[in-house]
Amino acid sequence: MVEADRFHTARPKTWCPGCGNHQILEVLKETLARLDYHPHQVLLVSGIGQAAKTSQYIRTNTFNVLHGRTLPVATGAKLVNPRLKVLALGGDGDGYAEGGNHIIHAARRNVEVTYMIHNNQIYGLTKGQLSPTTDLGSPTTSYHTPSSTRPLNPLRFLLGIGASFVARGFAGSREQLGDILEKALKHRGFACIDILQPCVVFNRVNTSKWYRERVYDVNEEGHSPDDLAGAFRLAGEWGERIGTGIFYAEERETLNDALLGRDAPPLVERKPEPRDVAPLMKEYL
Amino acid sequence: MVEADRFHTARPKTWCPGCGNHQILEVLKETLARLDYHPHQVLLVSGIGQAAKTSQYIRTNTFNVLHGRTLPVATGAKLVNPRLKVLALGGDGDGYAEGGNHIIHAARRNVEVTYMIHNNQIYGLTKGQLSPTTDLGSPTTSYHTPSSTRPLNPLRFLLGIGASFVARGFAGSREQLGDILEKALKHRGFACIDILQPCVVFNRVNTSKWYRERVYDVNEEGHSPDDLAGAFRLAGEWGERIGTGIFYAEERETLNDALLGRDAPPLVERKPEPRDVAPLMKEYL
Amino acid sequence: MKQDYTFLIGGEAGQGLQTIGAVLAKALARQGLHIFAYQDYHSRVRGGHNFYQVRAASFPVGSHLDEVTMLVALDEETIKIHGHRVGEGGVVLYDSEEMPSQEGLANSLPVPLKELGKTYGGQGVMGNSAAAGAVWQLLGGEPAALDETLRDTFSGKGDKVAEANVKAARGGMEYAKKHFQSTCPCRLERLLSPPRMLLTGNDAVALGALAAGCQFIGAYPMSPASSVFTTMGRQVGRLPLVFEQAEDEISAIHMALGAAFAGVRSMVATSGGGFALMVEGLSLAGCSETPLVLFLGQRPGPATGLATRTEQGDLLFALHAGHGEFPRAVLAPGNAGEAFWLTVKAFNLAEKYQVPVFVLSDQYLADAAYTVEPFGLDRVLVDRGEILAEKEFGPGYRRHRLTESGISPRAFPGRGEGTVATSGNEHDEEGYPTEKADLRRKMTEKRLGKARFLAAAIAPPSFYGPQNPQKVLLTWGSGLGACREAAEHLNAGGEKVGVVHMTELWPFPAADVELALAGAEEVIAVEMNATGQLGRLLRQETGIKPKAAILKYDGRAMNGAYVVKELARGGVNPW
Amino acid sequence: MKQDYTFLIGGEAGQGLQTIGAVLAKALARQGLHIFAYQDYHSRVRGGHNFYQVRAASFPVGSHLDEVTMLVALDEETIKIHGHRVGEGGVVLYDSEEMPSQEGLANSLPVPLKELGKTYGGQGVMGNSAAAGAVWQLLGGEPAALDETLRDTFSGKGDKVAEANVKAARGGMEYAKKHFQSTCPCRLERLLSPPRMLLTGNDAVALGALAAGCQFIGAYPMSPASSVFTTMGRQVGRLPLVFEQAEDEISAIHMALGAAFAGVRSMVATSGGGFALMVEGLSLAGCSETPLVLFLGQRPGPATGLATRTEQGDLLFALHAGHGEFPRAVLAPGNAGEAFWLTVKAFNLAEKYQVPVFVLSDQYLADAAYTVEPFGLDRVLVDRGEILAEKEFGPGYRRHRLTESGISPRAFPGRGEGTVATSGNEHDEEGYPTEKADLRRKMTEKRLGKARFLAAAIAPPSFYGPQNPQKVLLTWGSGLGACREAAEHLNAGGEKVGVVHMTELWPFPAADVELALAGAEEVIAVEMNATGQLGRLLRQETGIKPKAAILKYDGRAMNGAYVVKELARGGVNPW
Ligand SMILES: Cc1ncc(C[n+]2csc(CCOP(=O)(O)OP(=O)(O)O)c2C)c(N)n1
Ligand SMILES: Cc1ncc(C[n+]2csc(CCOP(=O)(O)OP(=O)(O)O)c2C)c(N)n1
Ligand code: SF4
Ligand code: SF4
Ligand SMILES: [Mg+2]
Ligand SMILES: [Mg+2]
Repeated sequence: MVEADRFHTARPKTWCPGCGNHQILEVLKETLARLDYHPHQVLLVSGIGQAAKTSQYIRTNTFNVLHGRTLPVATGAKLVNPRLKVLALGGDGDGYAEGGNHIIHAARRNVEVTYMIHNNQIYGLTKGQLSPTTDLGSPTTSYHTPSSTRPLNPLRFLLGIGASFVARGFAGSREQLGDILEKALKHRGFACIDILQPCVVFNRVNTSKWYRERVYDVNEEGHSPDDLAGAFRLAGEWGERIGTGIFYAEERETLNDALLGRDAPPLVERKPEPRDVAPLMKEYL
Repeated sequence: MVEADRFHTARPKTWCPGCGNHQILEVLKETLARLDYHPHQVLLVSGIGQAAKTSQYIRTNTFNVLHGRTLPVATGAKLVNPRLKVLALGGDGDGYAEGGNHIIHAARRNVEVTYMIHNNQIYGLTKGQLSPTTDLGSPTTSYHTPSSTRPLNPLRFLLGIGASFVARGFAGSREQLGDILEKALKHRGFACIDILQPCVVFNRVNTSKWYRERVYDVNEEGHSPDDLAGAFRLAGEWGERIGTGIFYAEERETLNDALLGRDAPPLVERKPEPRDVAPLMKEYL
Repeated sequence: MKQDYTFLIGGEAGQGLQTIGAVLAKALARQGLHIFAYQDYHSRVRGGHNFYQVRAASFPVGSHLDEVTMLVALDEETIKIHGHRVGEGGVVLYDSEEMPSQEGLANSLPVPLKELGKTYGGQGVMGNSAAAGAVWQLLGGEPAALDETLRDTFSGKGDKVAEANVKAARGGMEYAKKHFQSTCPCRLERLLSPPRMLLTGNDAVALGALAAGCQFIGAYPMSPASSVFTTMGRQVGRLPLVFEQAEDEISAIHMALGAAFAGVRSMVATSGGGFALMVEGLSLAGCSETPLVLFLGQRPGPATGLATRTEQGDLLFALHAGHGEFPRAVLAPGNAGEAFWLTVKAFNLAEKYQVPVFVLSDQYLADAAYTVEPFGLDRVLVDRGEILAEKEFGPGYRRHRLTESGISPRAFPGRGEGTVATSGNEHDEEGYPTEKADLRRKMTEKRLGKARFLAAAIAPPSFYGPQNPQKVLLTWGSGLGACREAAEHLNAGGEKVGVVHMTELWPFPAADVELALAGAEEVIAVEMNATGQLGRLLRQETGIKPKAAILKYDGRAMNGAYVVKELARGGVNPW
Repeated sequence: MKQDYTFLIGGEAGQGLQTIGAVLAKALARQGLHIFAYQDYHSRVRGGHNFYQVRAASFPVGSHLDEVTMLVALDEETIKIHGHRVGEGGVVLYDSEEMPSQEGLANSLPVPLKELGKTYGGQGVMGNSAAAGAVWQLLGGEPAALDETLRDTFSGKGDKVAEANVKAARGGMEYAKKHFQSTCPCRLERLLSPPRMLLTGNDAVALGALAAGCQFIGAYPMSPASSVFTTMGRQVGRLPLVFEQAEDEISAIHMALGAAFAGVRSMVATSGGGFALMVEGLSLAGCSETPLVLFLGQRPGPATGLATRTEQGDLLFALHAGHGEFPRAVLAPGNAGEAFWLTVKAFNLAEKYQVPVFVLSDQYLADAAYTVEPFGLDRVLVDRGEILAEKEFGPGYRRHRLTESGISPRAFPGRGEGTVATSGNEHDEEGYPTEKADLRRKMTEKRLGKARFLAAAIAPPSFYGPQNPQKVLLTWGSGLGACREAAEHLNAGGEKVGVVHMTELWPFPAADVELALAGAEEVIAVEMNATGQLGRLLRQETGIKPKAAILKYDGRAMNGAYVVKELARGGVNPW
């Protein structure tokens, strides 16, 4: 993985040994390198949480924003500079709790952003609180009793809001995760990957082993990414078997296409001039 | 509709003549009366917008809150006083835009609240701006060009997040709307009704006539509310035919059940005493 | 001849009174008169008593009068509410199809609007143009001048509609000529003035932002801010900018920050409740030193308050919003002209000092239309602050480099071989999170240190009135018009009243304000709020406590007469 | 004998240093000593240098010392960072399995923690208890006393685990007895004190809220506020309350408002960024006159800032947050005892005046543990303000009835035959939206008028020190401990320094503060922020400008020594 070096940073990682984030980080670096991106071409918008620390350990442009606010920032940047490869990244709390509304509308807009949700089904950084994806009956530090509300099904949520690319990866299936990420990065539109990420400290239920015993590749078993109904059905599985792979993918107009026209030159490269306002002033005379 | 009188108020309505909200208001009054609710037993939490004004024209308890914030307020009230029949109500902007995140989590919690979204596919009160449900190609006052982003499909969204009761009504189909509302009010859980509501001023595309020519009753055509896959498929229709009726309904544990136990006495009826804290203080000695 | 006429057109929402008002205002502006026009409306689409008030004068005007010269009543309610305001010799023109005869009313003229509209224009709704025509006739205006304004107004709807409206207006003129017996006190006299734009405060902000080269505006609709983004949005395609309506205000400010970070001038436009939702993002702008212009159009709170009315209740909120400590600037224009120039300045301050800058307006200023000479676009200077050239921007770039001035040259992602990193966590010079105590201290000092330089760029308050005034009316933002009107009135009566108007409120120009207030025997704070916020701020920053305050907080704008009356009563002490 | 010992246990996150620290603190508290203990930690779960510092003294203490009596180093970093802080004759106890021999270090004792843990307790991790045992031995503590504390601490994990830890601790004692040559300067002397709780600031807030009868807490996790809701949440089932973790802070405050409207005492707990998101909801509380207690645990901003550290940077933000104008109260406890009583008071003020009330804390106070005598629960008075009895609550009820005091009796939905209406729009007495100017004015005056009564309920600042002090340290909230320590030190050296501590900041008790500062020659504001916020507020409300400020803004708490040192240097002027 020599090319991945270009994304290397010396910054020491502060994750626990065994944390799934280490694997995801490596896959991210490898995949960007494989697609021959250079650090200056990539913008990584990260939220707040353990997952979000990823942007400190990879050399790219990065705006480490507030908890839950990755997508609007990524959208603003992409709108004015479509030449940037824009990624957004954060945890399950960052995305599905604090940032839930933005996901709905990023999907509606189909903004060309690759969105990675490191889903450890718990709040890692703040020490073990309930997440919207915590399984029923799992212990958390939020309550003195195990979780008693049914979790959100992230894939069904993403399919329901019409995201144009919906996938699930597993930190422990590096090769497959790389494949998925590659396709997501190539997708013209909003590409979401929910990534099962073991948290060795606070999630003693959904461990690496637990995931590994359950995950399988839906595409290998014949699911085609253009089959929305099938995707919705498969997304319902969460027990003996947990599907991974690309659940749904569809090409459609992106936000930049819609607002500025396909192939419009980036706004950052166009210099506005005060005198260009003269015609508008005339309208008020 | 004599019993509906108990919900009568003299407050003059400020909606345009022909506005779908008039019909929805009448159905609401009738249905509450039919189920023999009295004004003091009902709490209506309303947002901001034309739809939200509904709570001014019906006598019940009401908290007219901020734009987009009906569901958390309704959740807080229901948690401490489960004897109240709690409804939340607002427009498509109030719900799917400003309030989007709360819908996701009200569904996850399955809080026993009846949620009516008056969906006129436009921002009425603020004069014609784009809503998340505005059809592609419809004119709005937000942009100088017609809408160019694909709208959110509300029913698929609601199904995707696992709402336990998902229905669509049409303001012009009063009887059916009353039926749906009755079932929603009887539902133990989070019951969402997306209500097609003509706006005669700002939405000249999806008019009363337009809707009337398209709506049909999915249940009459054989759709059963326990068929989630069928619901998801039918929810995809938005053209020649637009399904109305109950798309999905499922009984499961409510938020009050989960946090306080089924049939727990309302917190508002229990009086805490300072001295009850004494045992806890001992733990710190 | 001194001309100072007020036209009030009243009726229900949906009756088209804005059209009559706007046509008259524009036609009068083109006759060389100075205009101040504003609307009073409810938060509803149909019904409710609304009115449009146009003041036209031979001298510059910046606020409204109570006395009405000509009342155009589209419904009876209008006469009930405003009838008493018609001045001596004033005229009442009313829609005779909407109400019983008002014969008892002096100088009143019943006009069958729908009928005239139908007869002359072919449609009942054209009655509005007939009303405008009738007014124009009573004024003795040149018919062709009104025709032209109508044509421009309706040009978007096609020639046929435009011509029909012209005909309806001619019908109105004829009707008035035939039926109106008395003489009208207002005879329009055309003035030889330079061409002037008729511009609302919000139009001026939009023009200012565009002239300054703003390329991104993020917003969620909210009165009275929305017209800023719709006016700007109409230029998408023609000018290099983009507008996106966000799902909520949280998204709006973060989109704007994303765009600013990526390299363009960027802004948001909102009102109180929407701004409340932006407060966390504001703090992110402060921490990450991302330039941002925030247009805050105030309306009465708390909460949803009075959605379509006016107040200046958010000064201290804007000043202190956001957790943690970071510098900002707050500018508050007093009229459309200032709104343009301060918006331009806002962008320059934001980018030069890499801080959030507020343009603080309110519904009165936002929606009121003023006559302004076209802005000298050559005088619009764009200063984007220190930005690395692409070639200089390579590996090793430090976004938050510690410098003498606290300002670290910016660079934009993808615009060079280097990478840019920033964070809402406390960070090191490179922009990555740090926990180091020493670095934290330095970064805090770096950020707050910029306030010194920012302060030097703040203009002193404006002063109006006689030298060594006895009383000073201290006001800010849209309070300007009313205070100037009051002072002129009082000074004409022999008093010595000055106006100190703060257009640039933060960093507070303490020394300049002290100087401006130095000679005054009495300082009276004049504000559209209930707690006297500028008065508080003044004491905090200078130790000077105003003698009294003149306040208004019923959602309706104050004017000169109100200030004069309250001053006579001694004002109040809200502190 | 005067005892004043500081124990510092340092290591990486995940090494269990909290356990050692907490066990020692509790064991020492049970020996009758006064404790002040606090943690310094990073925003990470594993690694990073963290430490736990326990001060145990024979007199009340409210802040930490720089000098360490006994250093327990779980890694070498600890010795590098804190080694120089070990005072004359102090002891260093280090984990010999984690670092090379530190023989050169005076009074140092290598302890093979894992080995001891394994040998005596059966598991390596029990080495932490062995460390506690070694410390206890050096102190000359009664072995059985430590046993008991360990048993209580580990009781939740079963008897077997508890006994194993007791054994490991005994092993540590033995080891220390055998290997430590020098004498240790700290000999524990048991004091005959009343039993005292060891309570963090957040524990005290939770207890206060529960004692006051809070039945709903809405929150989203955020340091340093989270332990308030987890502590309260543990009582669900036992006490009549409910906690729900919201999807975000916007939801949290609105849930709390819904619960309050429905009739229970209700609160939220958050920190800066979370509070920023609650600002719109705060304004809704103000408009709808819904009582609400907001616990705001400050941490360094702006934005995410330093998530696990401390600052007092949000005073002016809390004071002015929310669009529009409405009354509020801001209380800021100085230690755990005050945190309890002010939280109780917050609920009473909130319900009596139907306003939002802040309990303003910060990470230092939130996480620090203090010894406090059990609160006299009989003295906890619950005053819910005017509430209609069910029978009185019938048709015609007006939620916002205009009354002399501005307070309208409340009634709760479903708790009577009437209906309750309220709104975030400006409303009439019944609670329905209105556009009327006159009503708007009256409602504004009603709401703001309550501030007068609220002000009368605000306590004057506390004063500590000699009569007629020459210098006054003016501080607020958690600044208390450091200021008192500094003043005592200086006064012992012959100076006359007083401390004026503001626990109740808003409505600002201006007259009381003026009185408290009256005699002083110099007023010095002491705050954990960079802009001197209390100083500004003081000038705004009284005209008094402090002579200087002592500030700290590196995320690390100040203590007495810092204040003394900065005072000697004359302080700074941030204004
Ligand atoms: C507005 C706001 N609320 C709360 C927090 C505190 N906080 C930081 S990270 C986090 C959740 C972390 O969970 P997740 O997003 O799942 O990330 P993980 O640590 O599990 O990777 C929270 C609640 C914050 N920083 N900002
Ligand atoms: C925080 C906030 N943002 C914006 C507004 C302005 N606003 C009021 S109603 C509304 C949208 C109305 O649309 P919808 O919810 O669809 O209701 P409708 O009027 O169409 O029934 C908006 C944007 C507000 N009141 N508060
Ligand atoms: S706490 Fe969990 S998510 Fe955080 S670094 Fe450790 S293993 Fe990873
Ligand atoms: S504008 Fe539309 S939504 Fe509003 S009242 Fe009129 S018809 Fe109804
Ligand atoms: Mg997580
Ligand atoms: Mg709508």
